[in-house]
Amino acid sequence: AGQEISWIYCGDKIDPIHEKYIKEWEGKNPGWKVTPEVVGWEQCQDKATTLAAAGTPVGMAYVGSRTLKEFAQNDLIVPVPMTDDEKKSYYPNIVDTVTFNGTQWGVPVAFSTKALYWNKDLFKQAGLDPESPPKTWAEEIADAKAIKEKTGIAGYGLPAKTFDNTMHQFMHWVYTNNGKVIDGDKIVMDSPEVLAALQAYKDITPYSVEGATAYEQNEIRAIFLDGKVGMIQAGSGAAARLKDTKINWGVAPLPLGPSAKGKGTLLITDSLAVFKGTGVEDKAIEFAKFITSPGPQGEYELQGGAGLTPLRPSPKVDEFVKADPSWQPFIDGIAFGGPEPLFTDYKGFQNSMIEMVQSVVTGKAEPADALKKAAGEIDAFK
Amino acid sequence: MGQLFLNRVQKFFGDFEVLKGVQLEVKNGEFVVFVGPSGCGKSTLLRMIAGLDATSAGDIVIDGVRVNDLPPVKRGIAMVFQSYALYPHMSVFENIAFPLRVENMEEEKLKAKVEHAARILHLDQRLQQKPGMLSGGQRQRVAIGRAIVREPKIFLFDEPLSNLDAALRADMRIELAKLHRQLKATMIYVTHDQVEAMTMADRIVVLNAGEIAQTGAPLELYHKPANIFVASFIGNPKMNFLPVTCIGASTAGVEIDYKGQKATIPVAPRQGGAGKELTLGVRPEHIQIGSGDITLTVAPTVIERLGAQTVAYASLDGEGENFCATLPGSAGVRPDQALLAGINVADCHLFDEKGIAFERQVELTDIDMNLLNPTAAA
Amino acid sequence: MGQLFLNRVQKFFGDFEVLKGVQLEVKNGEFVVFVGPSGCGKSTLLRMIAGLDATSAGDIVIDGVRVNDLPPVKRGIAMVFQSYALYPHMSVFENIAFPLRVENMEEEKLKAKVEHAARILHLDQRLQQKPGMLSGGQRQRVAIGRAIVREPKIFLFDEPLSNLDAALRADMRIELAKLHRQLKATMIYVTHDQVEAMTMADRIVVLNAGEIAQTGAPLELYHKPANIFVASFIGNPKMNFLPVTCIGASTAGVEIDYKGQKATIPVAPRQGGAGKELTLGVRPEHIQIGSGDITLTVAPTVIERLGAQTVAYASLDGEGENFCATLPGSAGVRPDQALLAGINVADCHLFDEKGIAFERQVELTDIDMNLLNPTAAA
Amino acid sequence: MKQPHLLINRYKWYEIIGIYAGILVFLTFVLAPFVEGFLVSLKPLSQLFSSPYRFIPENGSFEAYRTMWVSVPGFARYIFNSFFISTVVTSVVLVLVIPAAYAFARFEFKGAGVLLGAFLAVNMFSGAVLLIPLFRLMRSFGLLNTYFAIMVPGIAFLIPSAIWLLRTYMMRIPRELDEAAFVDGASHFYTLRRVILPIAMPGITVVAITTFIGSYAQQFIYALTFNSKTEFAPLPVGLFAYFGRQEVVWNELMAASFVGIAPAMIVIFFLQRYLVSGLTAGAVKQ
Amino acid sequence: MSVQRNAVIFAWILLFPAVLYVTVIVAYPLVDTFILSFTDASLKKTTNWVGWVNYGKIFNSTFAEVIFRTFVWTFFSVSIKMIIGVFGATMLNSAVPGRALFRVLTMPPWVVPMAIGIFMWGWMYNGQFGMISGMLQRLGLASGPVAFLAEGSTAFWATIITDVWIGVPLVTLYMLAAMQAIPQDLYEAAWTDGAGRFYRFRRITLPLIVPSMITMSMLSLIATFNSFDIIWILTRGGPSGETTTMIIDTYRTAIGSNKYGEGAARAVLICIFLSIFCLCYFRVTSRLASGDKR
Ligand SMILES: Nc1ncnc2c1ncn2[C@@H]1O[C@H](COP(=O)(O)OP(=O)(O)OP(=O)(O)O)[C@@H](O)[C@H]1O
Ligand SMILES: Nc1ncnc2c1ncn2[C@@H]1O[C@H](COP(=O)(O)OP(=O)(O)OP(=O)(O)O)[C@@H](O)[C@H]1O
Ligand SMILES: [Mg+2]
Ligand SMILES: [Mg+2]
Repeated sequence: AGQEISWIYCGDKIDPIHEKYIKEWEGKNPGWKVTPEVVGWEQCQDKATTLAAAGTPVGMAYVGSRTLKEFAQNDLIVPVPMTDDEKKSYYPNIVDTVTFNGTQWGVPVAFSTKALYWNKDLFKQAGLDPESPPKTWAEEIADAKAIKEKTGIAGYGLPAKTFDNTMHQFMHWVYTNNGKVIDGDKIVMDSPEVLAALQAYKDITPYSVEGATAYEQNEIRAIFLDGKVGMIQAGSGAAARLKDTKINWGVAPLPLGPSAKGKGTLLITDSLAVFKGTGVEDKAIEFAKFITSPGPQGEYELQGGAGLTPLRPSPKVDEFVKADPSWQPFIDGIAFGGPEPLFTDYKGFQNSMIEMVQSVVTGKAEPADALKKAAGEIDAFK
Repeated sequence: MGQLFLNRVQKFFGDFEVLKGVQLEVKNGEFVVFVGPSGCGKSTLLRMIAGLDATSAGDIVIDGVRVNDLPPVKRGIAMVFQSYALYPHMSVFENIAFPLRVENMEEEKLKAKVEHAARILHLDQRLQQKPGMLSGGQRQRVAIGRAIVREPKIFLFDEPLSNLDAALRADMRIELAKLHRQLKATMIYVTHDQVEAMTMADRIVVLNAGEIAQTGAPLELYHKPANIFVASFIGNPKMNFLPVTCIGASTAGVEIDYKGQKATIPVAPRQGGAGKELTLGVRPEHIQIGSGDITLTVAPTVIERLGAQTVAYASLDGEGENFCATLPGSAGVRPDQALLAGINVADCHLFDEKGIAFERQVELTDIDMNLLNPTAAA
Repeated sequence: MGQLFLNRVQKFFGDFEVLKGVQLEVKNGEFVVFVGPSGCGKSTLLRMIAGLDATSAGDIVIDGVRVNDLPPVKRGIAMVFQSYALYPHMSVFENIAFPLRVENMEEEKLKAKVEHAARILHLDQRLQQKPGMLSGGQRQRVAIGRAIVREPKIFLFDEPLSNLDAALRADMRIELAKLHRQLKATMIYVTHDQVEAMTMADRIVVLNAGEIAQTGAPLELYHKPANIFVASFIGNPKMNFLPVTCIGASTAGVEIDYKGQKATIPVAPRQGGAGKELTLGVRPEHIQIGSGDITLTVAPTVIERLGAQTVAYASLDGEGENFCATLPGSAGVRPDQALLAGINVADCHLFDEKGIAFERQVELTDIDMNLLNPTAAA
Repeated sequence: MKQPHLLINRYKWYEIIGIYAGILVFLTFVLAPFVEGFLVSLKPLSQLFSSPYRFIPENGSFEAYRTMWVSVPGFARYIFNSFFISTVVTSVVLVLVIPAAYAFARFEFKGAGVLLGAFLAVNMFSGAVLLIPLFRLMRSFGLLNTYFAIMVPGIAFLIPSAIWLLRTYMMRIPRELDEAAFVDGASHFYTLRRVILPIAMPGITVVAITTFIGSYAQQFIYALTFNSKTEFAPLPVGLFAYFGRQEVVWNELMAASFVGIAPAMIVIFFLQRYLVSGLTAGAVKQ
Repeated sequence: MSVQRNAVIFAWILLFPAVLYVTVIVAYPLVDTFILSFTDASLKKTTNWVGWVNYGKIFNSTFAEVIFRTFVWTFFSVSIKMIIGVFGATMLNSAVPGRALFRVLTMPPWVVPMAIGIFMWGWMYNGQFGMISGMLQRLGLASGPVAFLAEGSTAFWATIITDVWIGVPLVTLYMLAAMQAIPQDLYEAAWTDGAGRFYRFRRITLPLIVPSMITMSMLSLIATFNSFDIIWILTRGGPSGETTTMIIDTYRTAIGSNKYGEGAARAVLICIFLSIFCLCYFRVTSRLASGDKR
């Protein structure tokens, strides 16, 4: 009897590489069929959740790893434990993004990190050395100031719209200053490291794109592509786009804060979650592991342009980086990077963080107060 | 069958009592005309009979069945609305055909019927037009057409000819009379046209402020109005009224005094009336120039020459009331030229202080006016 | 000032020519009544004068200014619509006050005016009601009220009294006449009521199928209709027509032969008419029983007793035409009892084969009917 | 142009200018975002965002109008689905709503007000909250992943406002017309069909357009959640196919939007003729 | 009375299909939502009855602010929609050549899937690349980019304008239909009495479309109160929560955080608010509609 694994697949269409490997897997598992349903990015996760909540879960869904904790706690998904070998095959810290209660709840399928892009032309116009990007926050702020004052063009692109990404961007700063939001079950956000990050936000705002709260990262990136901002932090996708422009650009690891221990970044992964109660859980796990195994995954993530960072080190990756050194900073950050903090009510947590950032950026609150307030709020979302 | 009985029918709009207990029996096949001042409740009564307005109290009985709760169609009536109520989206043909379509009449028969009605109503040229393209009179005729193609037990007409010219109106009158004879249907007809009322009615019902003032055959109302209201309402121009004093009564009638002139009015006498203030009524058409049992010298202020008749208006000194006389078309009267108006007692009406008429000793041999002795009225 | 001149005014609705070149001059302060069969174009003409319908051809001139392209308000007219056109959302008061509100009249003066108009129209009790709660006649009075509170140069009334009872209608007639005198405004008035037309008009315009059939003072139309159409349209019941043969003409008039009876009709003679088929017209009210210059033996089939008058209808043998006589209310006629109807030649009208009248030798001393010698007409 | 019969409809030159100016202002507001959208559809993706703002795009082309069909091959199907779904939904809604609106407009009965309010209450809950219970309902009816999954809830949520709109419109039709029909022996139903329906045409047209658009373009969330099959997906869902992995293909998305709304615009164009004035001309003396 | 009873029965027959349909499809979800509002339903498989707790939770410090903002937002949006809609309908109601085309050209904002329309506004509001900011700079009215969504105050109005834009076609269309139903002879009568176009509009058109305006504004009020996509796509309720309305709040709770119980409580609350509001509105306006007191 044929069985079916339904898969909510985010995006506009199924990646040809996935299509190829689905066929391959189906070939190896006669009687089994994988039926991906393509759902737009905005809605795919909600749809998976709704279906699960309504009692007809899909076999497998592409979700942000941050939601795994919530799914797990509510008994919607099954654990997908990794063997030590498997764990080891990934870059450091990646497995953490899917780990909760000591086991893994999803299979990472996509990974992204950020680096600093800078516009060499603007640096030159501002009298800065176009070949030396800022290494620390202090330099970054100073460079931004110089650009703003000398050229009248914004020095830094700070996205602070009410969007997920606003928190992500801030988390990059937290992780480049060795900060932490939650440690185990304890909120540790109200720390000097995080405060410094927030203070830096406040300091760089005057030299940032006017109206930070109106932009999210893609919009900021568009401004950068248009040459109207000196520096942004963005994923690998920006590089591919920059190649189509006339802009002289460089990409470097994210600048570090005073308490940094090394290059850091926020590690965001998306995972394949396997839902409980479908009767095909085991097969789904099997398929999930297959489709994210080094072969298919490597082929998938290194197509370029998609803005993905490789999940696993491999000779192929090294080759790739050699061919295009702009990949290096994205991989460098992984070492001291941190995961998205896992909260039961992740959205609640995120809203508080955004609120905090916005209140500082718009000057409505002092960093210390904002931080204290947010730290208090997010306790409820653990 | 189309026998109708209204039993103490009342109608309130909010607190406003429009009909105050109307009691009326209409025989099958009778032609009853409702007349009354504007706003007295004629349309309302018609609408209640039709079943469009709910009855606040009382019963409406058709052919022995209390129909208060029946919808219009079950009452077997057809109605011409005062406001026409044409279907604006349908051609004249379809408007007239509507009731037949409802009955699912076969196309050919329907067409014949509609075309017949249209011919009667002089609408044959307009059958394909929409109501919006018609003149007022044409619309009204369409509304009539819609009622007459059906053959109901009871027709209700609400001022159906008011927008037609005299010639057409005379035509229509004849057509409706013909229809009445043919179908032997009961017809209830509201009109403001006295000629229509007098010529068409078997019986006229005079309504006044929601009450029946009098019911009777046309000539009965004309010759023997029951009260001042009916006396003044029936007849055009309206009856002249003179204040008189009662000085006595005898079998010959009631003796009165008008400004020193004494006369005996041949009405059924009542006892103990002496000294009372009464009202003498005389119709303009009964005024003759020169002599009479009672005479008045009046100087007409306005002379209306209608061709066939001349109407002279004067105001009686002292009283604001107009005094009016209908004279032959060729009458030699001139404005402000005083003349002697003579009144014969046989033509007079007499009303008591409450406006109730003394019964005239007019020799109406019978209530059936067809047998009326033509010499009875002056 | 309110002088109006219509110069070959035409109106087409699509291909249908409703008005076929109407030529008319109305003097300032004149009271002109339009009559004509239903659908002949009266309302259309009024709407064109008002400036509501476009003129297809010709000029409308008010006080010497061609107003074809001016909006109504610049023409200084007020109009009562045949369809009332009341504002359903406004109380009676506001409906009547509307034109004054437009003028921004101050509240107190406005109130006084509206209340005055309402009193005249017997609407004082209804001022706070909405049109939907009014009877047909009440609505019509509101429409009149709206026109009369303004004081325009020209009033246009489209059958303003058609839904009123005789008494109220007489009242209103007097009020409108009063208004006419007071304001000295020009009034153009459409009616189907012959009495209204005859009494109110300085001049009557008879329209027939979009053309003016005749214009003239009321009595002129009555006594000297220009053609068969006017002769039959004016006067109620309508004129009787008899087919006669011309046998000659002299200064005394035209000699005719009706079924062997020869008579000389006192009309302006025309040459060479001998042997032609003419039409003799005589009004029902000019028929007398017993004798006459020409006599007919007829047996009335229908007798209508209107009280003041009796109308007898007979059909002349051979001809389908009805023959009608208006007799006194007390006339001793009975259905199917043959009688001798006499016609005096002095009362007769004569029409040629095209329907054009021979001018009657009636001594209308002047076109001004006020000076009319009362003995002129039979 | 032929001069209108009615002089009241003739305008002075300054009135004409005023009216056209008014229309211009109004349409500017209404269409401005589409200008922006249209410009986007003409630009190559790489230079979608460039400042300073230029009204006329540099080397714009209609390329996106071609590639949109290629990058989302099912797009024609989505349009068809939307069209089909909307047509069915509109028909059903009209069939249900016309009698109901008539009942509310013409009959006085106990509970009319409450019922009318209850219909409104349906619209007071946002779709998002009702999603899960509705989903369960659809599942128990076995309607998931069919055209019905999209139509059935769509109809339910379009009914209330349709009833309200039509009821208000019908209340303006002179009551005498119904009465005349009843007197002529027509049943209520016959009256509704032959008298009220034609006269209420402008109101019905508005409701039809509203419903059609509502289900053609606006009802997205049910279509998304209750249906997983691409072959049944309507236009709004289909348009999301242009949202790529990282980047939205804006130019094609816009081109597709323009192409997608064209059929609905054509429908409106034909329906708007029924918004004719003077439908009650000559009906009653006012 | 039985004429009445017959009519009532018939009325119910007419209503039955619609009522049945809506009941079958919507009643269950509505009741379910209502029940849910007293539970702690979430992604968890088990739900517990918690009584009024969910309602208690709503009334926190920001709640009053959100409610107030929602009402203000709705008020402005509906009023502007009505004003522009009536204005547009008036223009499109004039007998000028090309009006059929103009009527159709009014419709696109409504025909285009809502999200797309909102994206287009998003671009217009964009400070760097947007049309409005660009035009302002061109015309020298602004010295630099104006990011409309950056400030609470401008974002508030920006979302309102977008909502207005999406709602205007329907209002216009409906008002147009209402205007077309006014008998021509009323205008003619007013015209002969000297009333100019504007006066006729004010004294005849306007009062006669009031019933339609009441209906439309109420439907619009409900839709606007629940208007979600616009704010969500443009600002997500930000910045700093300054465009957060009740429905955004509800969505965040119910869908964002998967707290179905709490979300349901908020939804029920919205319904209660709206019901009360509609009732009052209807009371007030129907009195207003029945009198033309100038
Ligand atoms: N919009 C129109 N389209 C076509 N024909 C029309 C239109 N309006 C009026 N007519 C026709 O023009 C003729 C004259 O109409 P009008 O209303 O002027 O008549 P009328 O003399 O006022 O009649 P009535 O006494 O019945 O009111 C009628 O035959 C009518 O059918
Ligand atoms: N819906 C209503 N609400 C309140 N009063 C009303 C309503 N309908 C009619 N009336 C009043 O009832 C009275 C009788 O109206 P009805 O229409 O029966 O009069 P009518 O005798 O037909 O008068 P007309 O001869 O003027 O047509 C009028 O005074 C009218 O104002
Ligand atoms: Mg009446
Ligand atoms: Mg007319």
